[in-house]
Amino acid sequence: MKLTALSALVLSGIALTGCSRLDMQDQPKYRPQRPSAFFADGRSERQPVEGAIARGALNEDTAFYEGKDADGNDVEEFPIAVDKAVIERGRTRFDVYCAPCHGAIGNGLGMVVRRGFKQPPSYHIDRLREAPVGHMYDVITNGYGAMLNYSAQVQPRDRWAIVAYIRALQYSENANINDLPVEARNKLPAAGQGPAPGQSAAEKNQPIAPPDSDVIDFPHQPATPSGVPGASGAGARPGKQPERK
Amino acid sequence: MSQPVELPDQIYVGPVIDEGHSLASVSDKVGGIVLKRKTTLGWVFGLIVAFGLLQALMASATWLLIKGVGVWGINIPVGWGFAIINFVWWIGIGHAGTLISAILLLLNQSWRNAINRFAEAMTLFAVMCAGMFPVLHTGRPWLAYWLLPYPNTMALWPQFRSPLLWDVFAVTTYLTISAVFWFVGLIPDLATLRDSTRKPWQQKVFGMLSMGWRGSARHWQRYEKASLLLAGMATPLVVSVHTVVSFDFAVSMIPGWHTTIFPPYFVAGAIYSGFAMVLTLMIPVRKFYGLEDIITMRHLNNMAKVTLATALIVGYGYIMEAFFGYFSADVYERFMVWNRMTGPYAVFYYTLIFCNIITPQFLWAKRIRTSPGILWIISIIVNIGMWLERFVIVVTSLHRDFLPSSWGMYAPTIWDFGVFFGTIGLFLFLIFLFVRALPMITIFELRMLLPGARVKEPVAQ
Amino acid sequence: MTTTEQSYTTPPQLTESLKKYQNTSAFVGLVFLGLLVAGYFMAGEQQFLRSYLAGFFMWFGAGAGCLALLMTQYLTGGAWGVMIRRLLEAGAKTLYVMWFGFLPLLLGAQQIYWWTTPAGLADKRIHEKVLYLNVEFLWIRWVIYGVIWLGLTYLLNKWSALEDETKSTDYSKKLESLSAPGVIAFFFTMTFASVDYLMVLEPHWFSTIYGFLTIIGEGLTAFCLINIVMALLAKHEPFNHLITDKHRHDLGKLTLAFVMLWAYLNFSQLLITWSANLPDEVVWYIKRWNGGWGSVATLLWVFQFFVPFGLLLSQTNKKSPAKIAGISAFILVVRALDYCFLVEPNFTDARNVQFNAHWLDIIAPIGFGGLWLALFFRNLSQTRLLPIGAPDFQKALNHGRDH
Amino acid sequence: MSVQALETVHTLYGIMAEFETPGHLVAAARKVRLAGFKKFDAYTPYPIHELDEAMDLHDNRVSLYTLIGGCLGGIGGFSLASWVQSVALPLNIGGRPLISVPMFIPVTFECTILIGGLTAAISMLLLNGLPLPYHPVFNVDRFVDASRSKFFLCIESADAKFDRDNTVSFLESLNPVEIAEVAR
Amino acid sequence: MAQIFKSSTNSLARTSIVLALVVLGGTGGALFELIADSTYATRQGDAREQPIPFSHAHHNGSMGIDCRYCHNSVENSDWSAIPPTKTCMNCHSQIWIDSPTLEPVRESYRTNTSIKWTKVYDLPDYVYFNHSIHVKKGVGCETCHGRVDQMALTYQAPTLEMRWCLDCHRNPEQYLRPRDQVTKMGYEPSEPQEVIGARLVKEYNVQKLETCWTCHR
Repeated sequence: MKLTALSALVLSGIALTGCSRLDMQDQPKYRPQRPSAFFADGRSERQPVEGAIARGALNEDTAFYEGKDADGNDVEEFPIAVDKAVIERGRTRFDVYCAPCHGAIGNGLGMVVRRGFKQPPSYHIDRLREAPVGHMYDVITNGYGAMLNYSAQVQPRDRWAIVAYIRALQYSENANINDLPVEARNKLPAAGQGPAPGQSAAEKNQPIAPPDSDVIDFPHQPATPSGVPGASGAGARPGKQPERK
Repeated sequence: MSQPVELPDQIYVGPVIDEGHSLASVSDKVGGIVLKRKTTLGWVFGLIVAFGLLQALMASATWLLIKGVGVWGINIPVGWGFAIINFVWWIGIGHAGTLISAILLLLNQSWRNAINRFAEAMTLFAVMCAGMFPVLHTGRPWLAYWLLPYPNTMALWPQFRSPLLWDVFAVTTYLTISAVFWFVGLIPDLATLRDSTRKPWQQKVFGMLSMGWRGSARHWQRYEKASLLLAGMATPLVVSVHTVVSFDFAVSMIPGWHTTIFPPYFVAGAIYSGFAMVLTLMIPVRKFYGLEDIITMRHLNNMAKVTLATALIVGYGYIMEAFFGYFSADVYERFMVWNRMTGPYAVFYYTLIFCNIITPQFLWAKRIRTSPGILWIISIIVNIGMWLERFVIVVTSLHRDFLPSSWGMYAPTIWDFGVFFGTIGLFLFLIFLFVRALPMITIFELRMLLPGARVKEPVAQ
Repeated sequence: MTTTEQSYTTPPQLTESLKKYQNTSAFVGLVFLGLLVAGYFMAGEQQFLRSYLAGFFMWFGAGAGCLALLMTQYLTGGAWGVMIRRLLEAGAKTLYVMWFGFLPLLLGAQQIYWWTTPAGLADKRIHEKVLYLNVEFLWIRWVIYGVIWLGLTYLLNKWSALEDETKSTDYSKKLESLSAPGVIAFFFTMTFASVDYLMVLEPHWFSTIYGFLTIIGEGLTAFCLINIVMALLAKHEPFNHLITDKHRHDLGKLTLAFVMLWAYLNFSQLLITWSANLPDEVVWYIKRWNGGWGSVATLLWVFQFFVPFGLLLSQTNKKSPAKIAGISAFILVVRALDYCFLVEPNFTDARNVQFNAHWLDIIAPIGFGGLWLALFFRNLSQTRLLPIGAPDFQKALNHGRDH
Repeated sequence: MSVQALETVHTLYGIMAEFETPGHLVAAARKVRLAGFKKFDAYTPYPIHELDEAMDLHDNRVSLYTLIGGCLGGIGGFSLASWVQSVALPLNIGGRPLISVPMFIPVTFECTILIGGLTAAISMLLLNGLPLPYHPVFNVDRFVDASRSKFFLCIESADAKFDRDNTVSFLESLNPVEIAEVAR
Repeated sequence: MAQIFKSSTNSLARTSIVLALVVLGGTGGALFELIADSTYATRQGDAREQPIPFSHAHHNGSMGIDCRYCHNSVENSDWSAIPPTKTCMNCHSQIWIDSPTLEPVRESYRTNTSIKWTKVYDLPDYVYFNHSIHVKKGVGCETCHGRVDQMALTYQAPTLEMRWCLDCHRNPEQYLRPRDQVTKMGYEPSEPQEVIGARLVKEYNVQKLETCWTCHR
């Protein structure tokens, strides 16, 4: 009883001191983004000295890090090996960082654009279909027009993955049924009744939609408020129509 | 359980209570110390000295709370310094009180009646002092309630396989049961005080504290039963408490700590130091308050005998430790014994042997057992010796770790001493208050020792 | 009540009964010891010695326990001690014979004490402690123990008899002053004896509480025997009205205390060893924790602690001669099992614990029990059963009679 | 009980007799019990065991409750330890079993003693009806000595056999020092 | 002697003892429930004052911007970064450029000084928490941070008591979701959670880490 009373007292003491922060909850040490009273700019992290290069971060491989060849021209070839995993990775990155403006299928009609941001060009115009991959990499890295750079948010390897995914998107918007492997093609309903050929490049790496469905599901699209991508709510807006054909 | 007054013979040194006392006279004499006796200058002086020492505790504990346990001398490898030494020392001192009240009550030893109240109070105060050390040693005493098992926001529970948790249970149980036992024993005496005083405020206070005790035979019957039960439970309790304290050391794997004889050896050591402390306090109190007729030579003699017996058990423990250190053929065990005897703290070891083993041998002589002055000095030496024993156990075992790279030395700081002497101040302060405010001898049990208390039914009229 | 000295002499009928007990015990003892010897040829020397050790040590311990209690009661005083003093003396006197019982163990040491074999002595850890563990010193210790135990027994008996004769308190004082160093000497010798004959069965194992534990066990055995004999005596004149409930109550309380001490010390040893879990030490428990011996350990806890503890808590049980004798006999049986438990598991393999009790383990304690009781009753029938010369004799008799 | 008697009950708690020695008190108490009184009590400055027999007191409830309390405490302690270590916070300590019986014994034991001891003290107080600062017996002036040196016996008016005059004369036959009425 | 107390003292004494017990016992429990475990102590549901009234409900809820767009280090680092002003400016360089509410953002961008956001989930410094491993093992953002998509002002959704952490660490299958659903708000499991949880525990090799040093290192 004595101890209950004592602990009660202690508890109330803690409560009464205004906060329940115990000892050592706040320690005199820095954690990321913790403000500093010591440095003039109030940050605990220091910027590296101008021109300093961290060990292992010389980034000499200009093709990989800048998307340029030795002459300063955009590279035509991917500096990384592109496989399904890379495209998958690219898609997740694309959906997070690009889709808000460029739209899930790259038509330039993302959510932010609908709120007034300057509409970027669709990826499915010839100029961009023919642009070298290095160009796209460069845009992500350094920005383009109204688009600010994404170099801080997206790491080089991810940028290439995004580029690879954009290439896949472009291909999907311009594909022919004959591009499908034979087995996949056989699974489709009779030609002309199912989804139009060349509907989606994403399908290449995804199971073909069930025959009785006319909705192409984008399971990895970033969540929209309704939770069902492209089917209702914001996705049902007229602006979304083109991607359905 | 009638109490025949044992006739003095050559086995005994004297009666348990001097002749010439009556029911009324013992009541008035003991009660009078509280109610009538003027507050003497000596008492005030003693209280002030004790209070001054208590301030050392206050200051040291405050500084400790501000700065953390780093102000003490503890460090790696001696992480258990004064805190545990003093804890064990104090709790050992407490043991004599329970032992005198409980075991001697069970064994019908009537000589206990004159000293049990005082010894129990000593127990309570010593346990309070003892409990302070582990709590302060945790570093954050205000979170000490975390030691208790209760559903908390951390979803954590104490570790029931840890001897430190056993300590929590043992010490809190010990404190609670000692306090209950002590208070239950006080009830009839408080009623006596209530009825003896003429001052209304004293009547009110003692009246409330005695809870309206009126000495009803029906009450006494249950009261006696409860006392006996409490004594029956307090006896194994007191053994268990110091056993658990010994487990703090023994269940570890440190040479010098991990040894199976620790439980009985610690218990004997506790009783040893406890009886020594009772002697240390009783001898002056007996003199100052003129209680030679109630706390007789027989008491001193008996307590000295118990002290001697426990000293021998403790000595047996020392010899067993040394022998088995050799017999183990274990390099660490052997080094521990060797280090104790020849290492940097060897002087403490020999001092403790002198204090704990050599000094009490004088108690074989009845002349020494019955001369209060010498007995008092011996009891103080024993107290010092038992403190040194804990010092040697704690420090010599820790300061030489398994790896020589982790060897170190231990030196207490002024704050260690501040807390230690401060608890002595607290202890004395409480003792001073106790002897002033409450009857320090169990009056109703004293009455039972008197010839007039015996039931001689009149021949049928 | 008569208080003449005459009334405290042993009446002839009682002497007859004691003789009868002595003969029965001797008969049982001889038969079973004969069986034990037969076991030597049937089960082999090692098994014989193992069972011999368990049975012998229990009954040797009964005598040693009587000696220890005899000295203790001189030191503490109290009615209980006066009433049973002669029984304790008779028990201690069995040591005159029992001491020789160590000879077979010493002669056959190489069979059961591995450390005495050349291989054992060459063992590194044993070699480390060769100052203590060497065969010559083992023999020397046996002689030292004998001198101390038998010397104490002899003097205590002699002076006690003289005290009776002379009624002089000189002897009371002498007895007291011999007992004090005697108890100390006994504690040490018995501790080392327990190391020499029991602990080293597991040559690398050690436990500092072991001597204490052995001594308390011996005290418990002694108390149980005393309780039984007191109950037997209470059937006869003049004891039927000399021994009161109060005396039995005191003895019962002390028995209870020893039961609790036994449990306390055993538990301490178990907990400390078990929690530290050091390979050297825990071997001893591994062999006694698993398999058949694990069940025996449980039985020991139940029957040597919980059951007697529960029974002895009751005042009625402590005061009734039949009940206290029954409980004591029960504890004695469990004590025999306990000694078997101390000896036998050492000879099993820690990795594959086998229950290796042998029929000889039942024979040996009965055989030695018969022998011990025969000696005991013989000693008893030759002496006056109450120490009339003790200064507090009358007080002890009146103990518990003053209401 | 007559109407008058009932009125007495309201104003008179009982008749109290004072005795000089414990022996007289015990003898008187025995006689009072043998006379058939049920509601009476003796008041003494220390426990007198002979009174238990004389007044036929054998209330063992304190022991019983203590036994129950102790058992509950022990079971509670062990269950708490087992539950905590096996269900609430199972931690593997050096491979020892979660329910390490030997290591739970200390806590089990302490809980047994704690609850048992508290039960003993509290049940004693409750069964004695304490605290009770006010009680009619204190109305008797000489009762101050009940806690010091004198022995009292009080027959209560609530007893079926109580009759003011008869009770007084009965008590007078027991050799008291003094007899007093106890106002309620 | 005269009575010291009035007869009413009896009931007074008794009730006061009972009352004291009730009060003492009750206070302990009450303090635990009302104080130690209260939202006042834990700050659960407490929306913190921010320099800019940033609405997750708007950005994440109605705009559908993925959590990782701003908190981009969450998958790779123990630290889920509070975004730099630059991230805001990715869009707000074009939209809401005149809004006075956003002036601090623009100012921060202009002057290259940090916006001083108030930390909502302020774990004690003796706790080590790693976002990336939780994300990798399929702990949804929503599981700890609640329906951020409905929070106009961000508040602390859970208690952040240690037992709240342990609830999941002891039985993670109650909360796990497929990795690709981690950032999804209002996630509904496609199968019963027991089934999906048990499967994911196996698939992602989720350990029940309960040791002290998992979080306190």
